[in-house]
Amino acid sequence: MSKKTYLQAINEAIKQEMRRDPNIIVLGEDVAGGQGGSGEVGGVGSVFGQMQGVYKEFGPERVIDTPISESAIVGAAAGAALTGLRPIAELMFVDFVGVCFDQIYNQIAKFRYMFGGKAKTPMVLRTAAGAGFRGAAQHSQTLHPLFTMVPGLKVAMPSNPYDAKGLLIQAIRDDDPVIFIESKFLFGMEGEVPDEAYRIPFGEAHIAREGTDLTFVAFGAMVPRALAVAAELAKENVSVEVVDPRTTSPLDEEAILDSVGKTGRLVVIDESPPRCSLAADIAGLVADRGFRSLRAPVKQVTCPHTPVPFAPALEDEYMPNPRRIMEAARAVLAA
Amino acid sequence: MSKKTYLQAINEAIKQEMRRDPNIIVLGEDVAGGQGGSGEVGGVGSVFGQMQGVYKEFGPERVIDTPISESAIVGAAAGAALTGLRPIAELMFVDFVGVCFDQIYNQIAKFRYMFGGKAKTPMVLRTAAGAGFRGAAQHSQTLHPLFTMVPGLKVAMPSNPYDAKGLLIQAIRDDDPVIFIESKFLFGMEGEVPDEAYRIPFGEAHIAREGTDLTFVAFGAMVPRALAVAAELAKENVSVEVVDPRTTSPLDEEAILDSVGKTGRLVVIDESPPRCSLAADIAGLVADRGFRSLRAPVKQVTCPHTPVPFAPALEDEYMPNPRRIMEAARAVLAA
Amino acid sequence: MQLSRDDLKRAYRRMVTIRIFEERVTKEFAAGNIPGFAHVYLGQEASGVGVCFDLTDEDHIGSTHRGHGHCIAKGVDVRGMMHEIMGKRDGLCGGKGGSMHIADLSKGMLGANAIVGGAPPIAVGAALTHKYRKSGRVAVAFTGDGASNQGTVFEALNMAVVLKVPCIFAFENNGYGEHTAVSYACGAPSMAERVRGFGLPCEVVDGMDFFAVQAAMKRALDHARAGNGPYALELQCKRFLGHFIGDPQAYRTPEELAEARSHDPIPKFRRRVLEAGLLDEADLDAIDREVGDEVESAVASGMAAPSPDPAKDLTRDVYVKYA
Amino acid sequence: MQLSRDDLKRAYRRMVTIRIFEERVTKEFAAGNIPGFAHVYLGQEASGVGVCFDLTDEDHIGSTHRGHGHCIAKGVDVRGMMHEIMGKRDGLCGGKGGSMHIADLSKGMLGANAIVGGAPPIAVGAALTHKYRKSGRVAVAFTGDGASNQGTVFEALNMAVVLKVPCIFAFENNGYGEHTAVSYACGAPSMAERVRGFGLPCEVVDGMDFFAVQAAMKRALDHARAGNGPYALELQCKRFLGHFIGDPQAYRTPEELAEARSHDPIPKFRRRVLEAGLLDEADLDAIDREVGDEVESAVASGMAAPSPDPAKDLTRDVYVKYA
Ligand SMILES: Cc1ncc(C[n+]2csc(CCOP(=O)(O)OP(=O)(O)O)c2C)c(N)n1
Ligand SMILES: Cc1ncc(C[n+]2csc(CCOP(=O)(O)OP(=O)(O)O)c2C)c(N)n1
Ligand SMILES: [Mg+2]
Ligand SMILES: [Mg+2]
Repeated sequence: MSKKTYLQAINEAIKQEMRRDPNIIVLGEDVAGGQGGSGEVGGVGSVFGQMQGVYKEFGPERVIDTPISESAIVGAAAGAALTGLRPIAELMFVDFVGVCFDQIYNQIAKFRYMFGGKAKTPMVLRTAAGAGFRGAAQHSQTLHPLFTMVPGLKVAMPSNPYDAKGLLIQAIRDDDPVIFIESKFLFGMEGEVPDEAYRIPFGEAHIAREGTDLTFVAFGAMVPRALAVAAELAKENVSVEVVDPRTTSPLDEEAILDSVGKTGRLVVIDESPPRCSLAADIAGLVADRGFRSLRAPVKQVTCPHTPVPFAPALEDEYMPNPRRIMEAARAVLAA
Repeated sequence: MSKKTYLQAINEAIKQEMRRDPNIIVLGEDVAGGQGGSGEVGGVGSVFGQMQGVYKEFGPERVIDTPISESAIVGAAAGAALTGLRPIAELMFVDFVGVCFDQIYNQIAKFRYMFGGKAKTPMVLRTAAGAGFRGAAQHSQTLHPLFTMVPGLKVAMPSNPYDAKGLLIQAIRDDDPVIFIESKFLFGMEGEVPDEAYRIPFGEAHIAREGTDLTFVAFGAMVPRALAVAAELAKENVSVEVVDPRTTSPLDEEAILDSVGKTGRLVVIDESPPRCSLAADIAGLVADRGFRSLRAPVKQVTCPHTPVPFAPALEDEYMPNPRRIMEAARAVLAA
Repeated sequence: MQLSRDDLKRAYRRMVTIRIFEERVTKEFAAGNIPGFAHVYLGQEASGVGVCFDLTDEDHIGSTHRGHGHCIAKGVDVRGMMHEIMGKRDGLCGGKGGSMHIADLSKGMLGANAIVGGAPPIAVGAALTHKYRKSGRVAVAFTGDGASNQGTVFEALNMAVVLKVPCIFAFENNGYGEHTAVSYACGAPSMAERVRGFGLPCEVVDGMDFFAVQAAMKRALDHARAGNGPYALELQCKRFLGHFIGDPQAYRTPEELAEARSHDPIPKFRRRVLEAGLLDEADLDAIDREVGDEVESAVASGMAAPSPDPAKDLTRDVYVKYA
Repeated sequence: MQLSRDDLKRAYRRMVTIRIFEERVTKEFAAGNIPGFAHVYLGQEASGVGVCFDLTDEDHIGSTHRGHGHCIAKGVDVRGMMHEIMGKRDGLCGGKGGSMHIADLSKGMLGANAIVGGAPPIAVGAALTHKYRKSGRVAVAFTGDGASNQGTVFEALNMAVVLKVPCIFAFENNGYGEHTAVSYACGAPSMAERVRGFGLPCEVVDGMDFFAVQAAMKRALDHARAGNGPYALELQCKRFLGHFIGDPQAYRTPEELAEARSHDPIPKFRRRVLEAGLLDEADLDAIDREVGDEVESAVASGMAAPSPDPAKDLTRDVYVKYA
């Protein structure tokens, strides 16, 4: 056990798993870097450094740089997975999913069902998501609802270094296609991460903080924000429970319902535009199966129904921020 | 005023608008048909016949057959719209959106905002959606949540011939990009449709049936099903209000909230898998702003979390059918 | 290399199986016994059979919406196919896939694909497995002339060249993509020339002649198996019927349709083997009869077979394990 | 056709504006005054300026993530640009777009595009407008060597040929897509050869030489305006800096970087016009000074300019009218 960043946790998970299983290959744009150049090959290791040193350890047969052809990247991973390998493909930013979405939702997600349960597609599509970096409208999206809605996919959204490693190892060992969403905002976050390999099962929420008066459900980069507001409210003797489902599909519905059963009040914090969001999904779940316990309206703290703006002043207000979370909490507590 | 099918209503709207405005062009696969062949050109008029006779009336400059290159189709429409035309592009089946999704959600939807309000993209992307035709997993999807979630798009889902014409004319005259979702299931549906052009404003729900005990919210092909179940329940003296929002974005939130304010009970019927669906979206809306009026859990009748199966026996059970809608209604009424 | 009598019989049997199967599908579709859409392979038999002739079950193919012929050419069982196309529980895909998603991974058939251009990237991935495993096997991407304009196909071509994988691109040019001719939709002087621009060899082959296809495919296999990377074939074919069953085809003159039929690969094959004395009428007729019986029995058993059960089958097999 | 003194001054001014602007962006970025990412156009000045030189405000261009140079070449105001890149309220896009989405429709600049391969289909659409309107104008799609492997770009090429629209594809081959060389990522023997396979002419041009680019673009314009359909240029350039500001570029040797600098298009232009006696030092130095002042003042005003106001600006301009 030692302190590692979220980024290091991801890197370690990949290296450890690749040492264990020779069927794992990695492919994507600049996962090695430098191919064809006059200088060093393998020195890039993905744009955020997730693959640092992976090429040097595993070489060009297992760490494959590709042209900028996302459909072919995902498709190649799909075909390799169908035929016995366990590829980890990288989509540099989740925003690029539009050029390869068919391969994701019509192909990898559907093979098993369309083929009557006779195929499996054990692959991971890793991608970086989220606002806060002044990346503007095409480099700052989250888009987890896009994956969550697709039957056949699993979707993990780690909110801390420990989960990043454990969920990624699970994703790699999983026999179904997994979308693994890394938060750009959290890459530098530090936490205790065991040195050995371990996995965190999918569909099991983490109760990031226990409480009795109000439930926050939050994902990925929103979890630290939810915890910060919960800590603020604790000073006022309001006891907030923070539920981090960790995977959006499968979703730990029971953990959410149990928490709301206890608190009767729910705020969902979701970094995405509001329509057909994960926030709405969870609000809808609770409006049905948790209805009897609800003592107040369910509030959703999301981004507005706009693209992500570039200007820092706008972007800071675009993301669910502590002020907006606090406002929602107070509204629910007052009701 | 005369009886026309949903298909005829669409065809009439396009022809009338094209006569009115020479800036309107049409492009897509086989919107004319026969290009390069040894026989007749223009005899296809789209695979479901939506463009019947359009090529013959308006010719090759305005009715443009394209290669099977959906990104280039949507992109070409986008570029034409940005530079002064008003294109109507066709995506033959909505299921094909995955090969051109970038052009939709990152390009046409975002131009206006990214460019600080200085661009407009007046285009319509027409597409056919829905199950019930044994089209299996890649030709039967609805996918309206995919568009609804995207800020910058408008999304229309007509449920009858009258709305099909009026919403399509609005879509064509609208200065924003509109996704116009035609229900394959409804093409043959007949209804009264005025001969002259008229438009139905976006964001205004149609109260398809008034009632006091229970609200159904349904879209597109689900509206006739909701009405059928409402008629059944009327026999038992249960008065159901059926709200058809007609556009999912903008959404007539007030009409939904007003109806639930009156009935206190809500069932949302949505032909799509359940996660991050429009059903969830509306349940979430009501769980917040309609919470005080709710007297029972909000039920969602959706497809299961699976791809669309091919076998008729499975597909019939996959779609929200009258039996499942009735079960949900009874559960809500009993609560 | 001279084909043996057994080889020739196998080739003929596969072509005839496709022919009889597809004619029967057309008939059963019209009779309402086959739900949904069906795109038959009539006229293109020599292409699929020639391409798959020297493949083993360990070689992979990725197919298209017009996939029945590719299945049969790859050795997939017609009974399982017919049951699948009829939506029956014991169909190859449990009735969940149907005509456009028929697959048999045990035969290396990675699925029909109802998304035009969907399969080539996946075939590149299968080829990557073979390269990584040094298996000596290949993957084949079947792609139509219409599909050849889809971005995913171009990406797959370039990716295959860059990764130097043993992927063979079998472009089946049957003159039309739905109701639009290749001469209109493909802006290049020829499909093959456009493919060559990507940096791989592309042969133009008479796709109505089994022997020409099989020989070209041999060269492709030698190239790919020797580690030289991908190879492409433009197989020039004729589509005998419409795009889907029921397409009135006003965009093709009766003369064009008749001309297409004059290239029928099956009589051509018969003439060739008979004239050369390689097989005799009796051999061929026996095959016709056997295949006829086989398809007949597949239809009969398909008609009688049970449908899937929504209560049990609707929600299973979405995931290996959903947790 | 000989360029006039005014033409030459305009060309030089635009190249120098790009140079000084981008150097200043690099500096302000490092100083923390420019948020987000920035991809500068240093070294490629002759390419953008040569391509846009004979375009009017009614001709359109679609750009890339590396779009500042294209903007300036197309006559977009540097003050509005600098304010935009700094995220200011009176920036060209109200501070909502930033470096990667800078646009000025009044100048026919349809936007930088942060999706690699995003713009070419859109440029085809703008060209379609010109064809439909018989305007005699063209659209240009700027595309990088890395982007040239994206499926959307291939689709756009074919679509442009099929629809015979006046679209000019300006492929800027600066040797790298992010950190991967074109020699690796493009499997074809050359980008130009691959493009030609699509059925349109493609010239290979020294993108570091304004005169070569401008002359080739003239031929492209003549071709497109005469109704002959699309035309392509492969502009061979050098990327002076890393992919983004701060890229350590270990994948390029110091020798390669130095060699790249030896092709600097600006001294090359100066030498050429001075040796031919077309302009004199004083003309050129005056332009340097004027542009320096212009950029300086754009930075100063940008630094002082107000940010957008979330209360007013965050949710506006998503739609023309949301109802
Ligand atoms: C992405 C996508 N676009 C359009 C279609 C509709 N479609 C199905 S088959 C087809 C024509 C394909 O033509 P070709 O590739 O030549 O194959 P063929 O039918 O001739 O075998 C089209 C347009 C589709 N299934 N997927
Ligand atoms: C679809 C997509 N994939 C990947 C990226 C990340 N990306 C941004 S620029 C770039 C390299 C582009 O290279 P090139 O086209 O040669 O342009 P250059 O940067 O050399 O000007 C990449 C991979 C992206 N923005 N969009
Ligand atoms: Mg074809
Ligand atoms: Mg480049």
